[in-house]
Amino acid sequence: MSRAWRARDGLVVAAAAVAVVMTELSGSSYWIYSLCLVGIYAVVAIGFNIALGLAGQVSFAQVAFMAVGGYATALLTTKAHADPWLALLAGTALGAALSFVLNLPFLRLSGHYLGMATLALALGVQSFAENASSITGGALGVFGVPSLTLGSFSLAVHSRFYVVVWTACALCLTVYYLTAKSHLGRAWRAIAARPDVSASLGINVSRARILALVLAGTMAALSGGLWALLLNYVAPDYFGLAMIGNIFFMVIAGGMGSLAGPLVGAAFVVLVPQEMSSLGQWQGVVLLAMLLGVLVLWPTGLLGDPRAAGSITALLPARLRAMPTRTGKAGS
Amino acid sequence: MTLAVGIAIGSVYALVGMGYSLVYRTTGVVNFTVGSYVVLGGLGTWWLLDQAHFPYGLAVIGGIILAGAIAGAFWTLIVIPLWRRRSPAYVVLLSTVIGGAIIAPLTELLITPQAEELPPWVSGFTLHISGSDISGQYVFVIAAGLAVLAGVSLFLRQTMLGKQLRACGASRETSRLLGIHPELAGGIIMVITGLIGGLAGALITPAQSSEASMGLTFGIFGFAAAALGGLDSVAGAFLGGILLGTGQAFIDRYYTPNYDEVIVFALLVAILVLRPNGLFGRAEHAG
Amino acid sequence: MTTGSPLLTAEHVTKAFGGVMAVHDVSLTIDAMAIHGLIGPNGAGKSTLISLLSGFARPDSGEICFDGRDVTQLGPARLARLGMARTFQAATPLAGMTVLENIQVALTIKYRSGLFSVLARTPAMRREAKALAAQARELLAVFGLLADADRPARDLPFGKLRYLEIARAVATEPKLLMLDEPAAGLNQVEVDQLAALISWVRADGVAVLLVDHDVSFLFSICDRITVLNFGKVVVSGSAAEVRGSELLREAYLGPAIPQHPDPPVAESRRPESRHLEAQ
Amino acid sequence: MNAATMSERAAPAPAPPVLLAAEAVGVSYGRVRALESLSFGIHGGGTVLVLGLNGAGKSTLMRALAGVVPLRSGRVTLAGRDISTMPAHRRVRHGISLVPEGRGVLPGLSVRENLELGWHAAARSRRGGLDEAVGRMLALFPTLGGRLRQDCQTLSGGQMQMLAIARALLSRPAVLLLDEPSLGLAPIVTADVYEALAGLGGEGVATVIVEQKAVPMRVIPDTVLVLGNGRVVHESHGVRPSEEELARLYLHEGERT
Repeated sequence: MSRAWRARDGLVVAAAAVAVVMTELSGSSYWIYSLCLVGIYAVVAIGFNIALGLAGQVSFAQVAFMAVGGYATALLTTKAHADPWLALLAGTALGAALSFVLNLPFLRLSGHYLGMATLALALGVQSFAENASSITGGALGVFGVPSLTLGSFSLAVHSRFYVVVWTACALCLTVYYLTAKSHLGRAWRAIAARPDVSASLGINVSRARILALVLAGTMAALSGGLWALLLNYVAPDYFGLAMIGNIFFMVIAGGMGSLAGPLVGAAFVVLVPQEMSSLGQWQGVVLLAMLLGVLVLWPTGLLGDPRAAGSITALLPARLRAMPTRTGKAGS
Repeated sequence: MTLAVGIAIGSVYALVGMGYSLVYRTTGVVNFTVGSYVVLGGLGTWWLLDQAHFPYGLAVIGGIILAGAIAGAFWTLIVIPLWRRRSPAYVVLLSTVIGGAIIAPLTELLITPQAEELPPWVSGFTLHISGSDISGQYVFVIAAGLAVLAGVSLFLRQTMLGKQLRACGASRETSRLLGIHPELAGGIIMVITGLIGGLAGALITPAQSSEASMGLTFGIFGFAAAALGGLDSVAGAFLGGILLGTGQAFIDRYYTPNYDEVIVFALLVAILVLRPNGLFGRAEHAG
Repeated sequence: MTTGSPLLTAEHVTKAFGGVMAVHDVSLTIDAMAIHGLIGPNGAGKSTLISLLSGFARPDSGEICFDGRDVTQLGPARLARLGMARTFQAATPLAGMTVLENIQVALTIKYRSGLFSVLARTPAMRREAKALAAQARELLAVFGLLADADRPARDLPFGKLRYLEIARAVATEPKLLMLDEPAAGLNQVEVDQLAALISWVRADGVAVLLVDHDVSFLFSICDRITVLNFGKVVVSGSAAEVRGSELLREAYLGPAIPQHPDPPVAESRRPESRHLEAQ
Repeated sequence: MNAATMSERAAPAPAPPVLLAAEAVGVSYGRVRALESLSFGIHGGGTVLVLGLNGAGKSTLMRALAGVVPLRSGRVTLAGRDISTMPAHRRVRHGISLVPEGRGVLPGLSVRENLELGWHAAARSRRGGLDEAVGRMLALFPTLGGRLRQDCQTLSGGQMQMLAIARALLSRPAVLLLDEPSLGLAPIVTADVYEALAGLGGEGVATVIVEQKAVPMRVIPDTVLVLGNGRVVHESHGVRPSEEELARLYLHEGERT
């Protein structure tokens, strides 16, 4: 990404940091809760930005690892009465391990087959959560997930849990920034552009891809765990097709491969529907329609590299499209 | 009894699976909205019959046409622009997944939020197999499934349009040299898929009620049928559907009723990883 | 000029795609520090052979040894680490990355620090990163691309794009460099610069396998040349031997053309074609 | 023959109207300029031979004329009408038919189905009866005779080439474009292919043939273009390219232009 893009990226991150701090100080419980949710959504989006934005891995399965993190945290605390902090860490570790094991067989696939296989995995995990009622509490989900505590200091109060969420988010953003800047990030971007050229330069393509997918899976599990702790509840329909759409939306609309893209995407996906609550049932439809609109009209997203996609003139019928090229401006 | 219900449900999955295979073979697009056409066919017919008081026959035809029209609209408004912008394949796949996800709430808002049933095509026609009565409607579903398979195969083999669609599937660039417009060919096959989905909906709704959210279930199971049978073979996808339906019916009956979906997904992941072209598809390299 | 010891030997290599014999019983030896040319008309099997040698495809039969090891079944990444580098036929700048980053990608295999040292920003990792970044800039300077370091690689003019690709391959410090049609699309000035560049690479101790159509370019620079046609080795030997051989001429121009008797005047119904002949 | 025609005979006969003209045609793939300002014209029943090594821009020229690749600069006119922006699927109706490199036979369809698609691509007015048209092609390419029901993938290279040409001819083209028909064919098969092409001029079908090797053409080409790096490096009219000339151009025994 050119220097101008990185500057704009950095600016948006700084602005986001200021907004986060200001909201905490403002003490408005509505905004603090909303931004807790934005932070949790951003964590899974940052992870997926590594897998899709940097390494070009089209995986529909991030939501499955979110469910793993969420349910592990919920079940360990409610059934095994584990300490919430340990449960959160265990859930995240389980997400990391499963994202390694489950993604290995997918490395040989690409294109439609990778998309279909990861989608089948995601919907399979959701269906398991919905039906294995003896283990996962079935469609009703898991109640009574305790909140985090610091010694005797309960973090149930959202303004305190807020700090945990945004610390985790900052941590993930730092991991993204350090890896993207390093030789690992360059290797990912090279593999996303030309896996054959990367192999001819000695890069172990499979190992680099699985690293990106494990980082994404870990952050997804962390996000699921935090979500369970925030709501003190977790249910299967949180991890369905709608969430898959949200995760893609946050990374694509925010701008693939950009630092601040996922933050902006998360803010959009959480805050916009809340403002549209007046639409009632039409809320879900409008959000999905917006995602379709972004895919067609603005595929590189807010902070993405604009030259990545074909130009919008391509949408015009052939006759009109030919006009500009005749006057010397190169068509798409 | 289980076998008959299994084959009937299998026929619906087979018809949806065939829709996936037809669109994939001709345009290379994996189209997730096919499942929603089944719901549109069923509930569309119900609305025309129950609300608009159309005669039953006309309502069925109306429901089928509605599904075909929505399929055509989706192709023109979403897939063609993505093609023209040369979007990557996963973006097109994502757009069909979201397309499928958007039709469900739209149906709930515009047609009916509840599950609805249709009267059987021939009232009172029941069958008596192994000690239990089952609705004759299942016979129609199976018969229609076979008829559509035969009809589609004939259409692809004998008619000029069918050959052009197969040519488009074989090579988009060469078909352009033969005067075939890929965007138009894709639109035609999408509408045909919509009509087939609509018919499946109008057929199954009398036997078991249809609800807006079932579109995704049909979409996913139809996709499993197509993947099982092999995306590039229409007959394979049909067979995959029948296998899936009977398998699910037996699991439901004898093993555990609520794990059938999970088992289907696990099966699907295994197939895609081990043999991406399905049992009957051509085994070209999937990577 | 060659040290005579073979660096890469391919013996009776055969590869068929769907019944069509793309490469048939080809044997080839490339000596250390030699510049070996591989030429042949369109569809002769050159690209297939280079993908077999560089591990992108496995031969149906036959054996490939590199630097004394049997590498027949090894993939491109393992071969690159053993010292085999290659370029690709069409220019392949890595999209979305700058010129400097394209070179740094080639140095990835030199990094020792893994994920944790990257995250912990250990001193060793920072030292390594700085040293390798300097090495990348040095290489850009040699190839005259330093001024374009921060430009997106995709925006380079065609000639510089070629040099970037070769610089990227050389950055992996290979023992053997395979160039797939490097001269395609270059003008005469650029071809001369390319020749100088290849000689510089060879002087640096790297053997070069040069696959191209520009026959005069190959004859001006190669020590040995192998001519392929219809997937088989037609003639192989020193540049001088191959240049004069009838087999080279036939490979390129097709068999001696059966001379058709000029169509008798009466038969050609188009007056103007008869007229043109008279000119 | 009065004096006027005598003098006329000395002067070149008035050239027949140009059917297909490429005027300063330029094509580029992203940054790479594949073809730079190339011009040529061809009249009804004429023949143009385009030679050049791989990467010289030959295939690009054919794909540009067939409308598969967009023009970066210049114009293409057919019978005086500007068709530069006409998409490929409509050009075949107006009489431009391309036999692509590697033949482009359609896997999964039979020989007869391939032919039917070619016939259906012709403008409705010029199509004529299907069986009669297929009959004519079988006369021109007897090797396809017994194989109509076969899947076209089971044909040999030469037979596939014949099928691709027959399919293109069934579209009743005014201009037939052939992209390296001799690629991968044994010399005798190449000779058969060119034998079949020889009669086309007489039927008023113009042919633009792209080749790398000097090929056994029976008809003398009206124009011969030799391409190098996307530019015309040699042009001759009404004379068959000699081997020496080609050797010089390809093997650059002489200096490079």
